[in-house]
Amino acid sequence: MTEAKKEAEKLKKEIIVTGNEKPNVGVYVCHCGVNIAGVISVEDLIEYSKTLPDVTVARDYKFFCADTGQNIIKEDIQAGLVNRVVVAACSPRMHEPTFRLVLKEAGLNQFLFEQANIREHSTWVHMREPEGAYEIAKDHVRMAVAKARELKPLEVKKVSIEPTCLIIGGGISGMNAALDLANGGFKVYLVERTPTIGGHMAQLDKTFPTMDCSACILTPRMVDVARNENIELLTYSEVVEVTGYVGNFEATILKKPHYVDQVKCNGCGICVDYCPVTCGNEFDLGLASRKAIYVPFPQAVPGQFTIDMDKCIKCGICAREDVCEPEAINFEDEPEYLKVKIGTIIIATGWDLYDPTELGQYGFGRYPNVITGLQMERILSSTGPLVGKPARPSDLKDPHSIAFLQCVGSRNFRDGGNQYCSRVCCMYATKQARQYKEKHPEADVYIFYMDIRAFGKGYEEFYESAARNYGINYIRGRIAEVSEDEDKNIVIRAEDTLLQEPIELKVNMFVLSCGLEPRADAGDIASLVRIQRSSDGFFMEAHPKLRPVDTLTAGIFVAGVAQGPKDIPDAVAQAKGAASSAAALMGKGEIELEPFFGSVDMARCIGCGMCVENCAYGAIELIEDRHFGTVASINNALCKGCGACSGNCRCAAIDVIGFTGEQIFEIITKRC
Amino acid sequence: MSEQYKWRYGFFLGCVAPNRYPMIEASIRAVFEHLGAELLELEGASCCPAPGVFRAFHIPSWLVIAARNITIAEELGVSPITGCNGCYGTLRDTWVELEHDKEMKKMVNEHLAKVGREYKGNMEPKHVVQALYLDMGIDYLRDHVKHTFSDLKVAVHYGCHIVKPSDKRPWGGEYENPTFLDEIVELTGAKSIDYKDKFMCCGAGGAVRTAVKEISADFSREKLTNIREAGADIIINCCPFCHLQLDLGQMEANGIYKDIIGEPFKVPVIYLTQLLGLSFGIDPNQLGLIKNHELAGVPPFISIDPFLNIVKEQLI
Amino acid sequence: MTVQTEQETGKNEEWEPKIIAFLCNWCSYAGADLAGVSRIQYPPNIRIVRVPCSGRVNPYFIIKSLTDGWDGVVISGCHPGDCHYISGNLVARRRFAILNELLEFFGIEPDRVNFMWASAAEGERFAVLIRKATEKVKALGPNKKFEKKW
Amino acid sequence: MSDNVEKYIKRKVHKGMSTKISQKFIDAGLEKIRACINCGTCTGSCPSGRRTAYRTRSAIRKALTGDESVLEDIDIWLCSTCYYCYERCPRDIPVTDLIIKLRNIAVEEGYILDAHFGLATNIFYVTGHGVPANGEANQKWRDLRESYGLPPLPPTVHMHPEAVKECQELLKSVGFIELMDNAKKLKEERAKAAEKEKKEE
Repeated sequence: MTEAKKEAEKLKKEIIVTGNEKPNVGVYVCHCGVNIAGVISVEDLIEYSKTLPDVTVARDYKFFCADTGQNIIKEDIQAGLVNRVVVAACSPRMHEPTFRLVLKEAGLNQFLFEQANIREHSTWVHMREPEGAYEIAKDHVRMAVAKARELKPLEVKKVSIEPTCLIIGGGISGMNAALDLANGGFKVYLVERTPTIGGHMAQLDKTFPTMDCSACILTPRMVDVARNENIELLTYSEVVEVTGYVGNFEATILKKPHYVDQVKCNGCGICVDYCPVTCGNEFDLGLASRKAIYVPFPQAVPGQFTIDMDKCIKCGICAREDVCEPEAINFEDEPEYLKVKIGTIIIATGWDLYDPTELGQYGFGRYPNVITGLQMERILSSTGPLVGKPARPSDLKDPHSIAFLQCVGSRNFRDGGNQYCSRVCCMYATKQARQYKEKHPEADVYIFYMDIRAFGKGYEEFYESAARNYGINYIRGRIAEVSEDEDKNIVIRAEDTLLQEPIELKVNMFVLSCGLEPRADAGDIASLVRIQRSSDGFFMEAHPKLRPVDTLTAGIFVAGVAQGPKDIPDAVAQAKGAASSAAALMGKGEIELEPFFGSVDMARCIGCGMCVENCAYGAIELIEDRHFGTVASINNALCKGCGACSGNCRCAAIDVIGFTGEQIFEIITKRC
Repeated sequence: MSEQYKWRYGFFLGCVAPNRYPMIEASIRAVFEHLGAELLELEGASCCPAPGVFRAFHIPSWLVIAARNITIAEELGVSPITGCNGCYGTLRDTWVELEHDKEMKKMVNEHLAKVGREYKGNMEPKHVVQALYLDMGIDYLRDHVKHTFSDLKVAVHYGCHIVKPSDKRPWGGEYENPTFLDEIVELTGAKSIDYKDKFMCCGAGGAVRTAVKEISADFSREKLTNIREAGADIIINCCPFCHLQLDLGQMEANGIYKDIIGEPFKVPVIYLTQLLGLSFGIDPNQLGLIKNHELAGVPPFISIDPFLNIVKEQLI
Repeated sequence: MTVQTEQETGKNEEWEPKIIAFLCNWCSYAGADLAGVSRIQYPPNIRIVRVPCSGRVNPYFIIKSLTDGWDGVVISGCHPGDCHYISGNLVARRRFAILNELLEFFGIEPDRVNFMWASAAEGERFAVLIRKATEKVKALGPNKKFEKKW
Repeated sequence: MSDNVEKYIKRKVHKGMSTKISQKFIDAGLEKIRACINCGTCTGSCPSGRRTAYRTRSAIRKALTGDESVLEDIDIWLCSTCYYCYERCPRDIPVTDLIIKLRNIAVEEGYILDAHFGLATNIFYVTGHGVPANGEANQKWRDLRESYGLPPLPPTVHMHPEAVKECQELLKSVGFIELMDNAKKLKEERAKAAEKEKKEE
């Protein structure tokens, strides 16, 4: 501890506030550099604040959130000048916790604080109308002071936390988060909806920029997950309901029927030889087939088989004793529901690939030799249908020329397009181009790009080497249209924007570097756990810089591409961040919640029961009181403080602590 | 509406069809009458005005004159209908733009008020093909087919403004690979063959033909090369200006680019309703397919006899 | 009051409405913050009050705001199905559907009270909705229904 | 300096950007022009660019940077308005509309081809049709109409002289005639200045 801190500690005395004494409000107007002071006159605002009732102190400072700024407030509290604090600055969603801590450290009850938002809601949105911004700042300060005068000291609510985490999604992000938490001693439920963990990374052949084999780094992790005794792996399962709140969630998980006894099945795979039904293999993106009884790929974890009942014709051959010796086939298998108690949730549901069919000018779906980047991965992959001998789909011949097109579906502001940059396509196309050149140095490989974004560690070097050592041709220009010639070659039209000339180019195969999209059902997941999505459809973090793995719902974290496009290193980093945030929360054993509850004035309550109906948490019941008869009673352990009860109370008998009717009326009343 | 008609439209003629290719006008009138659709005359209608030319000079003038043309149909309480992609572009774009831009609509009506007109925007401008495909429907058309021409290989030319800009057109946003015209053509038993750059522009529009005729002819040269390579017997189109460019322009290209073209092109150019009318059993005379004049320097510049020879057998 | 003098001198165009906006903490308040962070500009007519949930907004708050001279009221919550408190926004929606009729009964133009949804990701939408609400209230002129005439 | 060296020297350095042209787009609600990432989808889609010097993207770029040569060159008049660039632009820029607007600006500045000027003022303004069938010179077209069983003149402006007047009145009212007169004046002035320069040399 520094000397200054020791000194402050010595000085600190507790300021006892009962709530009944005269409020002494301190108003602290923050310049926030030029963000506020550059638009409105802070001096005028201070002078105005001094005219408000019960304001004893009004001060300004460059940054009240900084150490020196905090000390100004603390000194006033300790000096007995103020017992209610109003900071006029940024959004309380940014710094309310900071300033509450200031009060706490100064010995004042932390709930005697109110923040006036004069940055996000004033100087930033009205920067071109400074007069209007100033009027709003004045009103927001006045409204905050009005509420501050009505503030009462409150005690925090402490609840215990279940040291268990539910992770939705078993890709590289979900697996890494699961392993970190499990290794830290927490119990983990890892729920994956397909029959295997591994996610999209399992489909990749090599990873940029190091060119290490994807399977070699992924499959050992998959095995680790399966073996870890703290991880309960629930594949072919989906979370169907989540109730409760931070520390005390309850999730219902649907275990879909495999129709193969997962204990008895020894993964021998004889059934596959006998199964008469052939269908497209999702794992190989339609480039290869599988049977109705299947594992998605040979290294799948778990390795037991599943019957795809949409495809199965129920011939029963696989169930024959001579086919399935362990007698694992069970056509009567039923869905199972599992209820689990958990303290935290990590959403790692990953991504879908942009479907380029709607971009008719690129011929995807019409011309066989137009493929997506993910299909190219399977074509290049040594575990893919072509066992690492890349060929084009129409005739399985080696393509001597390949063109890649970047930003397919990305940076696209038309309906159906994605406005964002997908962050991985420049590098994966470069990687695939290099892989192809390694096998066929004589081939002509073109990458049509708008901007090459090589921002990661080692990426620019990777790109440079692709051009210099591998001779990959980078052409700056977006392909405008393609057509097919009689030999199924693709004729490309584009502009070489650096030459400023149109070009026409014939290639054997055309790869669309499609971007990453939110899962098609991301909206359902968001509703399921009640978190928000950003305008791009990915799950929204609580703060883009400071809380990148938290969501706005306490106890729920996001990891990987579910939050936004990212490459493997970033996805893993975020997964580890989410795991450590979840661990930090669960490690304490209990958490402090805002003590904002409904509160019933029994003298007014007539026991109509309207609030009972409107409470989404079942926190209210009608009781018989000795003095007041039938009245509503609120269980603080269940109450979340939403106030739906109070909003509907016909006799104004229910109030919400923290947002009381009295406080809001004070805010409403015009006193200027 | 008189009893015998199921549909009623205001026939917006434009310029090229009535004044240069009257066989197109004749065939549209004949086919619509046959299908039970009444075409009312839009008395005093002017040039649409052409979207590539007048719109390019002065957008407000273009809007005002176009709106005036639409008001003539509005007064009759019918949709203006046109067989020309250019007129369609002008009338429909005006209709959509004035729907979205209230300020502009006000401006247009201020000028129209001076001649005692008011533009309301309550009548949707339509294309002949739109009426056939969306109002009447493929099944209705199929019921009228009498003769089929299974030996006929057709290169369908859509033109541009019938499908684009797609956000102002009724085809559900499809512009890369529309099929409606092929579907109508194939009702006649003819085969719509695929050819390179099928949806490419004829080259006449956008004021290019007026500016540099040779460039328009070069568009047509490329288009016709692809059509010839694909082995098409005829070209079917749905726009008099494309029709002109592919017919007259074909002759021009044969002259200007004879070194590149080699053997001159001689692909007959037929307007959609001419083919459709034949299939419905309408007298070829009414469809403008039979020449009964001695005039020189008038279309068709490329003989349509090869076409008539192919369909002759089926017509008997 | 300055507003009044302006009215009396007929300077109607310069009058700017004052609107009180009750925004739920989880969606709309965050959306308003995002509008700020993105520097999306909208007219300086609203004063924002943070509430936990749109369901918290008692109809009396709205009536009180109007009787106290605010020219308009905005209540904004999460989109249906996205409520942080499961269904508070739906409770609010039902309540305000009824309130609308009551306002008419009182002789208050229902356009003064605007109920809307804006998520934490919809800074742009928030600004658009506020612009629209401001225009609506502006068209109605100052709220003088509750003003005592001396 | 000898003639030989002269042709290798080109002292043309762009001096920053001018919003002279782009501001007109922004005023007309076409501010999307500023979102261009120069991907070249427009030029690559352009059937005209495959045979002429017209480069859609370059024209847009010139407009955006204020290079007025885009108004002088014939290039923008070689767009056949096929709308592929409009449909495919990933930034949702209405490219074809921009080219049309660019032509409007060019006409304002007096850059209009003689053929276009004649079509507008001598044909369309006088007859109400872009391709007329009236007048002595067009007798064969009236005969052709009759040969297909149609009346010699269509029931358009050709049968309604009062409608021609009405169109003319509208064109005056909306400022078309003024625009054309001004364009002609600017064009003549420019021609004179060029001639003078030539003489001086």
